Amino acid sequence: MQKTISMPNVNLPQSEQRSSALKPIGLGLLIAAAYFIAIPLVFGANGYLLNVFTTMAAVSFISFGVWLTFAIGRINLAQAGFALIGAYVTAILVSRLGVSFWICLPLSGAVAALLGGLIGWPVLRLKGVYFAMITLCITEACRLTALSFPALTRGAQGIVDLPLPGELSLFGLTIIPAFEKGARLPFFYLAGTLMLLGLGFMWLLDTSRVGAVFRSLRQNEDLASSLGINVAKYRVVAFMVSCFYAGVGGAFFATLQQNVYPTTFQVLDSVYFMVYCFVGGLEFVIGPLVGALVMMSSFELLHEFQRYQTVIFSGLMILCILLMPNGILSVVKRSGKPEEATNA
Amino acid sequence: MTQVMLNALVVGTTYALIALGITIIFSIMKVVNFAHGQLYMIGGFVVYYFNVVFGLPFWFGLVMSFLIVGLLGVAMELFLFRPVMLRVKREEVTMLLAMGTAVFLESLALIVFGEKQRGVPPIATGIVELFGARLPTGRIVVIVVAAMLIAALMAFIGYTKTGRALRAMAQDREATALQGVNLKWLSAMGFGLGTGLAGLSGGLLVAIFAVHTGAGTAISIKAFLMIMIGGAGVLSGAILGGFVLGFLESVGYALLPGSLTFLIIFLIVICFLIVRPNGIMGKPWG
Amino acid sequence: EETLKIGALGVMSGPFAGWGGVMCQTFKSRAGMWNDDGGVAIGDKTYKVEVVCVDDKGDPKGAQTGAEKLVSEGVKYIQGPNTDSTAESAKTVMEANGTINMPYAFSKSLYKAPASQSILGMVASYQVGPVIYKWLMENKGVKKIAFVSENNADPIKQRDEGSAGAKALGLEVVSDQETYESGTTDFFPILTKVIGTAPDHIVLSGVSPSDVGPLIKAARELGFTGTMSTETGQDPKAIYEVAGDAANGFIAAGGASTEAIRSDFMVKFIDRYTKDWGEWNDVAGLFVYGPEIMIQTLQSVGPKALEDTEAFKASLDGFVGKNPFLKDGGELKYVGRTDYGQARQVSVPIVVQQVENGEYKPLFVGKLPD
Amino acid sequence: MSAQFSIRDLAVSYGRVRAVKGVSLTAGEGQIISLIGANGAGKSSILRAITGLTAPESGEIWFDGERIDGKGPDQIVARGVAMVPEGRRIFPFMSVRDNLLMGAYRRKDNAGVASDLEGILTRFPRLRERIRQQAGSLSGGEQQMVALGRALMSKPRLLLLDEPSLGIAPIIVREIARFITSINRDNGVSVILVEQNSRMALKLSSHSYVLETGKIALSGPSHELAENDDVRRAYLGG
Amino acid sequence: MLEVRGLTKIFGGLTAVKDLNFTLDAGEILSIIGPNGAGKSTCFKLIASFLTPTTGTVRFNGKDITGIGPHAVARHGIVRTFQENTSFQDMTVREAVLLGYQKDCKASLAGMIFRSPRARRDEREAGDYADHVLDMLGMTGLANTVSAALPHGMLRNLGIAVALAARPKLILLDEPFAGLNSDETKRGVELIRKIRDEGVTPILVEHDMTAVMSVSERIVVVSFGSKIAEGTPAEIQQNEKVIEAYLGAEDTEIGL
Ligand SMILES: Nc1ncnc2c1ncn2[C@@H]1O[C@H](COP(=O)(O)OP(=O)(O)OP(=O)(O)O)[C@@H](O)[C@H]1O
Ligand SMILES: Nc1ncnc2c1ncn2[C@@H]1O[C@H](COP(=O)(O)OP(=O)(O)OP(=O)(O)O)[C@@H](O)[C@H]1O
Ligand SMILES: [Mg+2]
Ligand SMILES: [Mg+2]
Repeated sequence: MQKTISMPNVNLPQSEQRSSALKPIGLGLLIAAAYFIAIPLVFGANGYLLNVFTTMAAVSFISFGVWLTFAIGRINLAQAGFALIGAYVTAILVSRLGVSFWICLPLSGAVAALLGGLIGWPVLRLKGVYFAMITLCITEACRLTALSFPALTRGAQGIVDLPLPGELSLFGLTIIPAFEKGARLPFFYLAGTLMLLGLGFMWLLDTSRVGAVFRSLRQNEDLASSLGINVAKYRVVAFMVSCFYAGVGGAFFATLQQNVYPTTFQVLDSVYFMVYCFVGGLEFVIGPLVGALVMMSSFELLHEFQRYQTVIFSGLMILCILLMPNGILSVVKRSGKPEEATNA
Repeated sequence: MTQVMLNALVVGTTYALIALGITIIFSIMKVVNFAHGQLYMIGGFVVYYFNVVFGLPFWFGLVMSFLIVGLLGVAMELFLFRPVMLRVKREEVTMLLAMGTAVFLESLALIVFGEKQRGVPPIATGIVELFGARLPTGRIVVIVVAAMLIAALMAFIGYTKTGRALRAMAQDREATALQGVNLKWLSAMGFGLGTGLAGLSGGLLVAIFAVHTGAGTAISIKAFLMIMIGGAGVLSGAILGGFVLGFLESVGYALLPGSLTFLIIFLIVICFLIVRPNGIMGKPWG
Repeated sequence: EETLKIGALGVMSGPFAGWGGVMCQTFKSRAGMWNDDGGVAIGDKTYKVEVVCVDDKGDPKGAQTGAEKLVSEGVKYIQGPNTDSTAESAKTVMEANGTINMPYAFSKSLYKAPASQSILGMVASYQVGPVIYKWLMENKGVKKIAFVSENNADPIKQRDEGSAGAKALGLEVVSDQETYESGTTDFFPILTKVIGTAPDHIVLSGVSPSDVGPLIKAARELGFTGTMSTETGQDPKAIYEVAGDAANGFIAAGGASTEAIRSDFMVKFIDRYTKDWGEWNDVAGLFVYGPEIMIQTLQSVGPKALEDTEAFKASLDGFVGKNPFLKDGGELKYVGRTDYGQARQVSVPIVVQQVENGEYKPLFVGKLPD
Repeated sequence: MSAQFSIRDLAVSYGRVRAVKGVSLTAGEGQIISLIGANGAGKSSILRAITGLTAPESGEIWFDGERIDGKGPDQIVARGVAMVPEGRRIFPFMSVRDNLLMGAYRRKDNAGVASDLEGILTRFPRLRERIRQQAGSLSGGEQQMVALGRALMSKPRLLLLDEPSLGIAPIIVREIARFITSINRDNGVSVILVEQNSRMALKLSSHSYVLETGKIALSGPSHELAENDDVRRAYLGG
Repeated sequence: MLEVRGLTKIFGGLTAVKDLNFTLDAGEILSIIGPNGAGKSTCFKLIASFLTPTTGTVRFNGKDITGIGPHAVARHGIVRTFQENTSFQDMTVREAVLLGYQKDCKASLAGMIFRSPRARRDEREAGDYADHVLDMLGMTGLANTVSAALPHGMLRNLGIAVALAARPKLILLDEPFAGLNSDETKRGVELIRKIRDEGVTPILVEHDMTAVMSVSERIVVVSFGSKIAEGTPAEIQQNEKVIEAYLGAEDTEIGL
């Protein structure tokens, strides 16, 4: 019946993996080059398109975090809440203490990640809809907190007229010049860089052993924990990474808009971050990016239709789910391992 | 304080009614129907159109709100949810579908019904005073009807053959099919029942509140809160969750500064779910 | 023949569609009237007016993108946005591109220097509030006042300003911390507490059109007998439909569409709006001032303003136009020097009116400070 | 012996996995036949195809002179076929009574349903004691009784049993075996029994089929198969 | 090696496990049998710390491991399999087995993500070990099959393979032969001996008496949560209490 077939070379799969890793890296660099050079060349003068791309990049950056929580099998609707936290951290530090934006950006991520860790530890025990709903509550709670504690957040007044990022210099060497009023390109590059770094890290994570552990959590937490995997630790790590993305993204938006209000990020944003992941395809690291690109550009393109814009937009979205229930990328690239007939 | 308790009773009853529909759909399809609030809103407008625009009796409009929104739900199940569920790898996608439907219905409603707030003429006039608390007769009628509807639904689910099959389907679709149940028909019917209830609650409540096209999302979020508190997928849990939220809201507003009430409710719900991850009675259809 | 492209940027979907949607519709209907007359004459040319509406969904990110979109289409003059946060986000674009916009939001930093591109298109709540309170004190003997608002940035801010204004007038503010969540259906719980403080008057601060009717109805059902008011524009029909007779006596600031004071031209506009959108909404009577003064100013400055908004801004201080919407006519100009230090507000008349059987009856008409 | 039930050239696939590759078998009225075979041989797949849970790829299924392949489970059940699926699949959050009544979903004769319910409770006194209890809280053996009782409530003429002894204590396995013989003998119900416990299967059935990788490798009267050396070695442990 | 003392677990009003005591030496093959619902699986869950006992202690190699959590117990060297088929649905057999090795990976989190040399070495070791385990179970040919497409019997094997990949000292097997035919069961019995010979001590819960009697060196019988008998297979088969509660007597009428 079952014969024992010995593998000729046990290292073969690994070496294969490494050479195939070059392809995505090359592809990534190509996309990056195209993005950073072609778009400014073609649309450089058009503030609108640059703004669309900037927003798209930053939004997909935040959505990567949601994607990661999907990877551990959690529907995360707290992302907007943590983005709001990041936005407030930057706004408060920049406007009250005059801290440089370049310090605030990672710091906002860190604060969001820290809070995410504290909240996530107990909350991540929940699964399915319960987790989805509790995270929705978290987003709402963040908005209400921002509104209810004006001493810290200025409440309903919002924090307005935030300064643009100053220059970033190291040892007297200017790495990034100060942003100029009204200039769209710096933000475009910043968002693009964030997006690519975020994507690159996600890709590394997903293809690493940690990624496999995350996937195992989604498929069967009990089995994973029986194997000695500290389930609680890994899911908190995933959630914290997700919150870090949210915090950084929130800080970016606060600076881009130069203001923060309790309504800057709300439940609907959380929902959209999640939608981007779905639309792109949950199986693909690049899914949130594709989703955000398709959704945001189609909304903009449908502007022609004026008051029918939203109806048509949502109608198309439904159609898109009907035709491609596993995401756009599932059609472009047939996923999954080869199904092999078993020879019992 | 009597007034506060009466408020809690009214709010709780209306919430329980709202939560029922979403629970039915969740338990039989595992779909979190984000469009629930929008269907509620459409139910309200159906009653408004029949009652105010066409001048027909309120109660007729109410029946129509159940039928029309129920049929809408049947169509949603047949043409949207079923084809998608057959092909998805990750069942969370249905959530996305429900969200798309919600946005679609809301934007369509805005075009069709306009942006204005709508109300219907009072179904009963007069105010009853009870131990110093005031209870308008219209509210009494509405909560009595709501309570009767809830009881009727519970009886239907608990004691009829179809109700039993619905409960069975919520637990194991394949095993249910093996008992000779036509799943196709039953799940479309179950979905329609859930949405119909959403429409019905919107239609009934328009008699004492009002309705406008943007009301949906907030209703959905509250409905989620209720079923989380009660336990997702359990009918009695939904009712209990509705009453608990109604009570928290009424008492919270009476004792706390308004701006903190919901913040505290959210925090309570979060803490509560951490302690009891499946809500008060979290089992499918217990 | 050339076209003059003008924008409207605001929240046109979701719960607050009542603001931006009506703003866009008003603008389109008014533009339709201009175009039917052959267009507007600026300098030697006449221009057809083309209105581009952009839905920002009430989202600051959307407002910024939307503003950029209008700018990229060559639009120099924009109506909206409708909330503080969206207006602040659009501001970054307006200031950088020298685009003029008329937000319907009250955040003072929009209109105070160094900001210079935004012009408040209506009466701010903190301007009309005290006027109403004063009238109530003098005519209704109101001494104790309470504020209720939705738990959201704009309404809370309006409440705080209203409350401060009331205190300055010497009123006793018995309750100003009660808020309800957006989407509340039953207002009994929140109003039970407010009415428990025994106010003579309740102010619904920054109340969204969808909540006025239910709030009034609930207050009356709970046995409240005092007066009620709001500072934002509301449609009396909708209120009456929901609240019934309980709506009678409700005081609101409004446009100029009440029968007693409106001009024939206003009637024509109402007809036009009704034809275009099926039903008149009284809030449109507020939004109609913005486009009107915008075009009048452009006409007075001449073609150079079409390209360069500096010329437009330079004319704000001296501009005097006429108000076609009131029976008594009157001037339309830019004010705001008292409140913002520069002329960045349209001198919309403060029309304070009262609901009577689904119609507004004006109580008095006030004037904005210069 | 008339062939009440027959399968011709049945093939079942899951995606690219071909689980059943051209199987034919027949069962006469009032007969117990058994299907035995290794894991993944395709036994469950055949039963699923018969009840319409999985659409067959090709082949014919006949019951009572009528072709039933391609029909939905509800119609097949209506024609008198009932199945106890692999792993019992009772409704865990419903009472024992509701579980049993679910079996009678298709029946309109309320009096008959009531008396059949009574009959089943008499046969399984342990269920009577637990009639109001949630079925999910029963022990494995009790759950198996619920599943059997539920299948009987539809008054089937053909009963499909998929590994009823799986995970059941030996003492209960015997009880189930007795039950199968008795309903076959007393009620004349035909049974198709799928079992890993080949000893039991060969003992209870009159005719058996040995399935290997989706094909029938061997078939014949059960007592003959029980003597077959290959069968003894592979399925009877020596 | 393993010492269970006074183990009790109460669910609501139901006592699933009642004052259970037994010990186990390294290298011994022990089986736990008993009627359905006797509390066998619950006992496994208590040992593997999936549940916290109401009272009682579990000691492993002298250390108290009661209620320290499943992953911690696994790190001490106790790994369980599940009564129902349990696997990582979307993973291939090899991926799942590779994951079993996780607890022995020494690279840090960041190291794993950024592929430090240590992480690459882990990966190689995990690969070698996975291949060894698959070979031992005769599953090498299935290495690239997705778990979800495996037949039931292979899923049970996969469960054991994944558990073995975690390199346990003690493996708790919950009904490893359920749904296997006698030929497969025979090979399973061989496998258990082989596992034992590799230095992994197995405990079984099983209803297949032929297999239990042939593989076990000692048997513990539980009924209604308490131990009713303990001894060698021969002793147990003769034990009246066990026959009454569990084994039953041969029924001549049906010949079983
Ligand atoms: N849902 C499915 N998707 C893919 N393959 C499947 C599915 N169900 C069964 N198979 C495959 O079909 C083949 C036959 O499976 P089946 O369950 O019919 O076997 P069986 O004889 O009942 O085995 P067992 O004794 O394990 O119950 C197996 O190889 C299995 O992998
Ligand atoms: N989480 C739980 N909550 C409540 N009761 C439980 C729980 N888990 C198990 N039980 C009950 O505890 C008892 C023992 O269950 P257990 O699964 O340990 O039995 P078992 O001996 O493994 O039976 P089987 O041989 O059928 O697998 C059963 O009555 C079961 O219903
Ligand atoms: Mg099978
Ligand atoms: Mg067990």
